[in-house]
Amino acid sequence: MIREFDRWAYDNRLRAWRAEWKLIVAFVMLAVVMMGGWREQWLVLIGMAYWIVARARVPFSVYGKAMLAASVFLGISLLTLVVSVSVPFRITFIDSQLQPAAKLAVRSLAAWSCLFFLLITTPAPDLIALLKRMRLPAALVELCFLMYRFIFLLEQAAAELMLALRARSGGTHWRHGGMLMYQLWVKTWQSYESFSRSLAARGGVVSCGYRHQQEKAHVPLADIAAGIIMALLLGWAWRKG
Amino acid sequence: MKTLLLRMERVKYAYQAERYVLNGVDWEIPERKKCALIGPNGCGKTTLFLHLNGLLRAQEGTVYWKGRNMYERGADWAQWRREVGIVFQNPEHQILAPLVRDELAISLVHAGIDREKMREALAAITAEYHLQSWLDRPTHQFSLGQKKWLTLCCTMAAKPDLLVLDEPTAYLDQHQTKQFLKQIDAIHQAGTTVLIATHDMDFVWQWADVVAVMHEGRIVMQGAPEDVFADRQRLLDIRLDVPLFVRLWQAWRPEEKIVPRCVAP
Amino acid sequence: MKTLLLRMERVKYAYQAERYVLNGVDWEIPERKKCALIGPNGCGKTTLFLHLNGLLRAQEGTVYWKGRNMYERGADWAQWRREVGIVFQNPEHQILAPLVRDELAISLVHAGIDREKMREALAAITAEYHLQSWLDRPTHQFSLGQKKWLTLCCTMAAKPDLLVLDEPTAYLDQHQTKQFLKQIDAIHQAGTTVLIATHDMDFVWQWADVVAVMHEGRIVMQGAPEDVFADRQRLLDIRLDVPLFVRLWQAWRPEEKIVPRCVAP
Amino acid sequence: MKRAVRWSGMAALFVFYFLLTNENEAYAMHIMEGFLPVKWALFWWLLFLPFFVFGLRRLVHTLKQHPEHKLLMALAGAFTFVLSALKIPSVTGSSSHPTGIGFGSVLFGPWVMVVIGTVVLLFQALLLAHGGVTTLGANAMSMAIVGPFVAYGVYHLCRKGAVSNRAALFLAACLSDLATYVMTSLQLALAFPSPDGGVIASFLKFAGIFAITQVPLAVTEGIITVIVWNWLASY
Repeated sequence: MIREFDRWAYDNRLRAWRAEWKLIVAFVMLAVVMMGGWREQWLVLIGMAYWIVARARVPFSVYGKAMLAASVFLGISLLTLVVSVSVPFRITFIDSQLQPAAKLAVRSLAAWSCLFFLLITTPAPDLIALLKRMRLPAALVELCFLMYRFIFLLEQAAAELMLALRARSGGTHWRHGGMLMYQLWVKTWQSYESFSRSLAARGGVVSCGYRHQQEKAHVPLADIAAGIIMALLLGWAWRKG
Repeated sequence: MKTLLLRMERVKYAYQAERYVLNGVDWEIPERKKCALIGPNGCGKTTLFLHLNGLLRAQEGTVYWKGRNMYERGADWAQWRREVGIVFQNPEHQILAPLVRDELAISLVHAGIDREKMREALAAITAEYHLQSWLDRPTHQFSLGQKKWLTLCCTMAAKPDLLVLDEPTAYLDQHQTKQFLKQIDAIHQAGTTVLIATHDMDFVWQWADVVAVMHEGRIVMQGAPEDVFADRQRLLDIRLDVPLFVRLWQAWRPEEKIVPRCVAP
Repeated sequence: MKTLLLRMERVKYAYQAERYVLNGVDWEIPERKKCALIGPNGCGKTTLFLHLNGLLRAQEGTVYWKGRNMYERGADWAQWRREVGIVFQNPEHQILAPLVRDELAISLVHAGIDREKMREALAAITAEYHLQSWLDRPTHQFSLGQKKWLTLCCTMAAKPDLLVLDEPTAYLDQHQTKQFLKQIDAIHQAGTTVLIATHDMDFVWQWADVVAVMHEGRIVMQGAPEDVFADRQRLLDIRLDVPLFVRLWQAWRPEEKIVPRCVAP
Repeated sequence: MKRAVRWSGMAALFVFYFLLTNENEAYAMHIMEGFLPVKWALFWWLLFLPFFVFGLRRLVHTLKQHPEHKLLMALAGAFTFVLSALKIPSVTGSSSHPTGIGFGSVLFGPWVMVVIGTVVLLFQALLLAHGGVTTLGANAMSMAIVGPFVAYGVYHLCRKGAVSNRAALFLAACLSDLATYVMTSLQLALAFPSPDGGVIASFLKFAGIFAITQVPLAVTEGIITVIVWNWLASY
């Protein structure tokens, strides 16, 4: 999944927006979800789905799959809320917890969709560059940049190792899990050695985060209109509620 | 009558909806031949390989293994996967175990060897590939050539009927290449069908019995090297080229259509 | 008089005591030539490269860069390292930044470009290597060929006087290889000395002005390709071989000692 | 009737358990975005920040002395991320988080691991939508602070107490995994006290339910860490 999300982050229609805008949208909506009632939460959920699928043009299958995974996970978390375990071992449902659990489900999914909007429309390097503009320590920012790059390096190594293992009908034994970890660690060390060497050959300076935002990072009218409509709807929901 | 080991019919596969990496592959691998697969990078070779033993399942089309439709109910995929051995491009990403001994054991378990017979099987494969001094050495200290050799040994430990190699000689020097190919020839002599994907046309010219040319998710040409390489223009169109020997011959005797196969001195 | 860009005198280097990987290298890289370095794997090529810009310091012997002894006091190693660009074998382990733009920026900072001029320098290198559509692409989604291209661009961004490439064309298909070499030729035309280490003798035959042969930590032969490849037996002894063209010529006209340099059709 | 409800509940629990261990195995201990009420989210954020700031200062200090460690730290972080994000075959499906965190703690010390662990969590939120921004404080508290410190503390205590290296590693990985899970249970219990028994009853409930997955997981984690360590020791 990580590669698919990452690809869409670079290829969606909202890529040209400044990362600040997307971050603000996501965080404002997140704040609305966290502070507001269920009406706002439903609106945000729908609005984010609209923005992700219709405006950013991320296929519904991708969004749906991610949402499903999140829902399953949420379901397990909620299950622990609505059941009660007592001694001697018996499990009972607590009826009074059902309604709070349902509310929690809506809030969580709405908040999750804000986060998903951010991750599917904005590549991580743009967000890290934002951290740099926010004057966080350079060491942290560079660590983030490098880690992002290395995540995909090791992920590919792990995927290829798994593939080769499967070609030999392996990958089912827990010992293979240990071997995979061991190999990844060896790869990590070897990459460290090669990377430090090639970095030294290039002068030994890591200075990521040179970025000038695209000059014509304009916000299309349709998106502004959609934003305003959503804000109006939110205001309406607020007054009603 | 030539026997087919593997046959693909209109095989299609897409990682993302509607973007076909394999776009209707029709392909035949005859038994006990030296087969070569050539094609520009990005033509779908790796994806094709993953269909050779069912690591991927085609979304359309069919794969026949030893005459049997593998997409039918009840086809024995575990058996199929045992009978096809694939050595991928990067040996770094295939060796899993910390010691050579363990690495061979993974393959032997895959081949269906029992615990009791494991010791004998290990001794047999060790003797066959001269690995005695390697058994207790850690794999990560190996050079690239040694790693390639080890991946070959591990794949052969399972005694496959079809051995698939993806660019086996890249990064090897001439001597290592010769050694590697000598072993491949021995494997072929012993009755295994060998398929090699490569960018080295001179090697294809000298080695292969059958060549398949892949382009944009399809097998566009297939046949003996002298037939495939006779049509230079067509190959140039798909960004390939003919072997040096063929080029020299055609420059020397442009009137002759057929280039003789001969091994370089 | 030919000008020497780099000269090594009796350079020795050992990672472990007494086990010399470089065992007295005497080597000259003439200015503005196309140089090739051949030799079996494990002969010490990579270690030699690390001496070309002072990433390693020889334990014995001397390295002269542009006529200046770099092991003297006061030699400017930072400047030296800027003037030699090395592209290592595996592009995966050279790309540090997540975006192409940042990757180029790292190289430009290395070249000593100021923050203010960064934008212009970036635009220049982008235009020169046609990277416009790549700038905001993530490097990890690239194919191997694209990654190799990117590492070349990044190295050239620092405008080195000597460009060193370690097996640049391995895993590339014919078309990619042609593109890559066209660019290398353009770089050479513009005045950069290019050094390529490779196992592909046919390529050396067609491309190089000067060939050096390395064996067991020494440069054992050096000269024009037609001289170096004239002595097949000596090359076979150190587990190398001559190009196919030379083999064919010698088989065709065994009485002629000198093989003509000509470009394959 | 009651019996039927109880059994279907058990069945559902197991179905969810297997779904969990197959698909989302690695995230069993993450608290999802928006799950915690605002005040608790803020509370954990505020509690977490001083640790983070102090860890960051240590990291900047370390990097000034050893700038070459930057690459290694980034690689260690990526290693931890990949281990915890990948499906790695093992008995119950292991999160492998403690393995990475454990190695990191030994290499760089727990304070640096606080920062690296937090960045790993941030990437899990920004690349996979697991965990979240509002719950980052709580998740970081349990995984990037309690986890490394317990691992580090247990390891060094054991080494002082003349316990063998392997046993120390096993205990460190195992206990840091357990500590992470106890912390998460506590966080959930504080945020969602049980209507009849309050925080303590709620904590026991969460801890009890998570124990089904987490106790075997922690043991596996410990064993695998020792095995991997054995191999690495021969490196």
